[in-house]
Amino acid sequence: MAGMTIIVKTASRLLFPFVLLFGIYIILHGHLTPGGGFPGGVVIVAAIVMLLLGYGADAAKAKFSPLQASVSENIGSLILVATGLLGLFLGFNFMKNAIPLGTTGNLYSSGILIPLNIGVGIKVAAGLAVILYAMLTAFEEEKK
Amino acid sequence: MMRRVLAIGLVCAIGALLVFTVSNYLLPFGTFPQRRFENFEDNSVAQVYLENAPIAGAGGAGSANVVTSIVWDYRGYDTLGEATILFTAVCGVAMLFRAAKEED
Amino acid sequence: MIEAAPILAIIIPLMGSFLTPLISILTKRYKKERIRDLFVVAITIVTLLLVLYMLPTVWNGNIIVYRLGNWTPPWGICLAIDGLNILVALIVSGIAALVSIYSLMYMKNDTGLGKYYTLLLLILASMMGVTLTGDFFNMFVFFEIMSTAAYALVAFRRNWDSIEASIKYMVMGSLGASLFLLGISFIYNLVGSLNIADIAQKISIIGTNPMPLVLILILALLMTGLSIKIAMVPFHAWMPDAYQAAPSAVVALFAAGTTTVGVYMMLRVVYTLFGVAALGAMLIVLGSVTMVVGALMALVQRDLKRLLAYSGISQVGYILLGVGFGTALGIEGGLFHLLNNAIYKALLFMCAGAILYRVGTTNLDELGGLSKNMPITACLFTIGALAISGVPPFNGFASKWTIYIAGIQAGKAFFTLLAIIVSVLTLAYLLKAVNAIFLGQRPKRFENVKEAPMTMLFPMMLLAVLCIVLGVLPSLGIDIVTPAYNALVNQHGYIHAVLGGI
Amino acid sequence: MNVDYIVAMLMISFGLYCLLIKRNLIKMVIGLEILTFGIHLFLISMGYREGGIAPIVTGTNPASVVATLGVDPLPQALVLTSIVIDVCVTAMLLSLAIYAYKYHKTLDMSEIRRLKG
Repeated sequence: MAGMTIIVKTASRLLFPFVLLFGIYIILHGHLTPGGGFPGGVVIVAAIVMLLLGYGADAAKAKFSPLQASVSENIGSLILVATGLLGLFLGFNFMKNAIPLGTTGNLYSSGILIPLNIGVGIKVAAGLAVILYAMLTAFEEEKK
Repeated sequence: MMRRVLAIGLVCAIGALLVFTVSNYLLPFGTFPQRRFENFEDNSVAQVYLENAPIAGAGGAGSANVVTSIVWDYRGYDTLGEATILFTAVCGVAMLFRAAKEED
Repeated sequence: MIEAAPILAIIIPLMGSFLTPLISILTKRYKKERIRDLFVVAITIVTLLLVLYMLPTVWNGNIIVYRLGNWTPPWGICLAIDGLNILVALIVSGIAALVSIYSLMYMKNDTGLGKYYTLLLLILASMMGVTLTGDFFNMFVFFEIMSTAAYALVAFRRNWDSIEASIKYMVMGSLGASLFLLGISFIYNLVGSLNIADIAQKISIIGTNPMPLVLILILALLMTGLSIKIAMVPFHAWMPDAYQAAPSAVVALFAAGTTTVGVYMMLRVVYTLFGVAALGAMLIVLGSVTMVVGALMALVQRDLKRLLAYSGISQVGYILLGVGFGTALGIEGGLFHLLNNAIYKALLFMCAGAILYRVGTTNLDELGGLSKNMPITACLFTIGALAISGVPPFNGFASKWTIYIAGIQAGKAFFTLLAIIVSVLTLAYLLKAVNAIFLGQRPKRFENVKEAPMTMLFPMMLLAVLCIVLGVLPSLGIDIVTPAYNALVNQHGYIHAVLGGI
Repeated sequence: MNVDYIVAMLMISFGLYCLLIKRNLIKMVIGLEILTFGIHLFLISMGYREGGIAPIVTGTNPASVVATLGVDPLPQALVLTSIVIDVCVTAMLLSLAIYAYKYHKTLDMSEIRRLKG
C-alpha cells in the first residue's frame, strides 16, 4: 500500500496527535466519565489505522513496529496482573483496592482503577495493532 | 430448499418461544429494581452498587462512574479475564499469520 | 501467601502465558529455545502442586471460599472450591502437566512454538478458572477464553483441514456460547444476582417443582450451550474434524481437559444451580443416544484420530448415563468414569500422536505391523484400548461395572443393556484399530520406524500405570470421587459456605 | 408491552436464521453479530427504570440522585465484557476467512465443503 492522495495524507498527519490525545484522555478519565481502557485503546489504534491508510503500512510500522506492539501488549497484561497482585502483597486478597482512594470526582480517585485502566489501554491498543499488522501480512504476501 | 424450510420452522419456533417467555414471564421494560419472583430487589446486587460505588470508603472505590467501578473493582477479576481473551485472540491471529519459515 | 492458593492456581499459569512471548523473544535471540519450553513445563507443574496443596483441606469436607478483592460473595466474585471442583482441577492440571512434557518432543519440528506454548498455558489457566470459580458470569468469561484458545490451537497446523475444522468449531462454539450468555441474562433478569450460590438460593425460593416455563427455558439454553461444547449427539459434528486436524498433544488436552470441564459445568448447572434430580430422565436419554451414535460412527472410521474422537463422544454418554441414574452409586460411577475417561483418552491420543510423529500418518488402511518397531507404544495403546472398552483388570471396567450395577438397581435394565452392548462395540472397533496398526503386514516403507522418544513415552507410561492401578484397586478410585459426590448432592452446604449466614 | 425485549428476541431469531441458512463466511459472521447484539440489547434494556439516568456522578447528578434514579450498571459492565469477547471471536473468524479465501478463492462454504463421515 503506497498511500493515498495529498489531502488524506495532510489530514491524517494533522489529526494524528489529536486522536492520540483523545484516546489518552478517555483512558485517564475512565473512572470519571463514560469510557475507560477498552474504548481509549481502540481510539489510539484508530490513530494508527489512519496513519496506515494515509501513508501506507511502512509508515505506520516505522511509528509503531510489530515487535514493539507485541512487547507492549505483554507489558500491558503484566501491569494488570501486577496491580492485582499488589493487593496480595499488601496482605489482602487478589484484586483488592488497597491503595489510597482519593476524593470522588478528582482525577486522582478510586485507587487501582487508574493503573488498571492504563494497563488495559496499552494492551488493547497494542493488541489490536498486532491483529492489524498480522492481517496485513496476508495481503502483502498475496501481492508478491 | 428442504433445509431452508426446516431452518425457518426451527427459528420461528425458537423465536415464538422466546417472545412468549419475555412477554409473559419478565416484568415490563422500565421497572428495573423490581424482580418477577418474590422480593429479590431487597438484597439486589445492583442497588448496592449504585448506592456504594461513588462513596470512597468501606462500600466502594469512590469512582464517579459506577460502571467503571463495577468493571474494575467489584468484578475486576472478570475484566482481567476479558483482557486475557483479547490476549488469546491476538495470540491466535498472530499464530495464524506467522511467517512460514522462521518465527518472529 | 499460601492461603491464596486458589487464586494462584489460576494466576500463575495466566502470568506464565503473559511472560511466554517475552521469554520467547529473548530465548530466540540467544538460541536457547529449550529454556522457554522448560519454563512452560515448570509452570504447569507448579499449578499441579498448588492443586495438590488444596486437596487435603477439601477432602476433609471443607469448602474453600476465596473472596476476590475482599468483597463479600453476592457483591464480588468469589472462588468456591468443594469436592467436585477439586476433582476436576486435579484432572485438568495433571493432564496439562503431562501434555506439556509430551509437547517438548512432539512439537519440536513446528514453527510458532512461542505462540503454541502461550495458548497451551492460556487454555490451562482458563480451565482452572472455569473450574474454581463461584460466579456464573465469570465462568462464562473463562469458558470463552478456553474456547478461543481451543479454536486457535485447532488451526495450529494451518493446512486446509485444520482451517475448515476450526471454522466449523468456531461457528458452533460461538453459537453455544451465545445461548449460554442468553441463559445468564435471563437468570440475571429473574433473580438479580450472578453468584452461583446466590442464584441457587433464589431459584430454590422460586421453586422448581413444578418448574415455571421461564426456568425450563433457561435450563434448556444453558444445557444446549454446554452440549455443543462437550459434543453431545445432535451437536457433535465439529468434534471429529477438530480432533483430526489439531496436533495430537492438544487433542489429548481437549479430550481429557475441556470435555471434563464441560461435563463439570453441566453438573454444576443441574445439581448446584437448579438442584433438580428430576432431570435424570433427560440425561439418561441424551446420554444413551450419544453413547450409541458415537460408537456406531466410530465403527466405520478409517482414521485413528477420528475413530478416537467418536469413541470420546461415546464415553461422554456413559458419564451422563451414570449421573442420570440419580442414585448414589450411579453418580459415583459417572464421576469415576469422568476421571477414568480423562486418563485413558489422554493415553490413547498420545499414542496416536506417537504413531503420527514416527510414521507420519494415522490412516488405518496404510498402517500395519508396527508392533516390531514400536513395542512400547503398542503395549500402551493396547492397555488404553482395553481400559476404554471396560475389560478387567483396567480402570474402565471398574467404573463401567459401577454404572451397570447402578442402572440395574435403579430399574433401568434397558439402558444398562444398551451400555453393555456399546461396550462390546467399543472393544470391537478398538481391537480392529490395534489389529490394523500393530499387527498384520508391515509395509516396506515402515521398516526403519523407531520407537517414540522417551519424553513422549514417559507421560504415556504414567497414564497407563494409572489405568492399571485404578483398575486393580477400584476402591481407591471410589475414595477419590466420594468427596465429589458428597459435594454434588450437598447444594445447601455449598450455599451456606459461600453466602455465610445471609 | 415489553417491546424492547421482543425486539431483542427477534434479533436473536434473525441472527440464528442467518447462521443456519447462510453459507458465506462473512454473512455467517454478520449473523453471529446480530445474534450477540440481540443479547446485548436485551441485557442493556433490562436495566432501565422509569426516568432513569446514566449511573455516573456529575455536578448535576450527585450520588444521592444516582442511587435512586440510576439505571442498573451491572448489565452495562457485562455487555462491555461481552463486546470484547465478541470482537475477539470475530477477529479469529475473519482471519480464518482470509485463509479460506487464500486456499479456495471463494468464501462460500457450500462450494468448498467436502463430504466427510
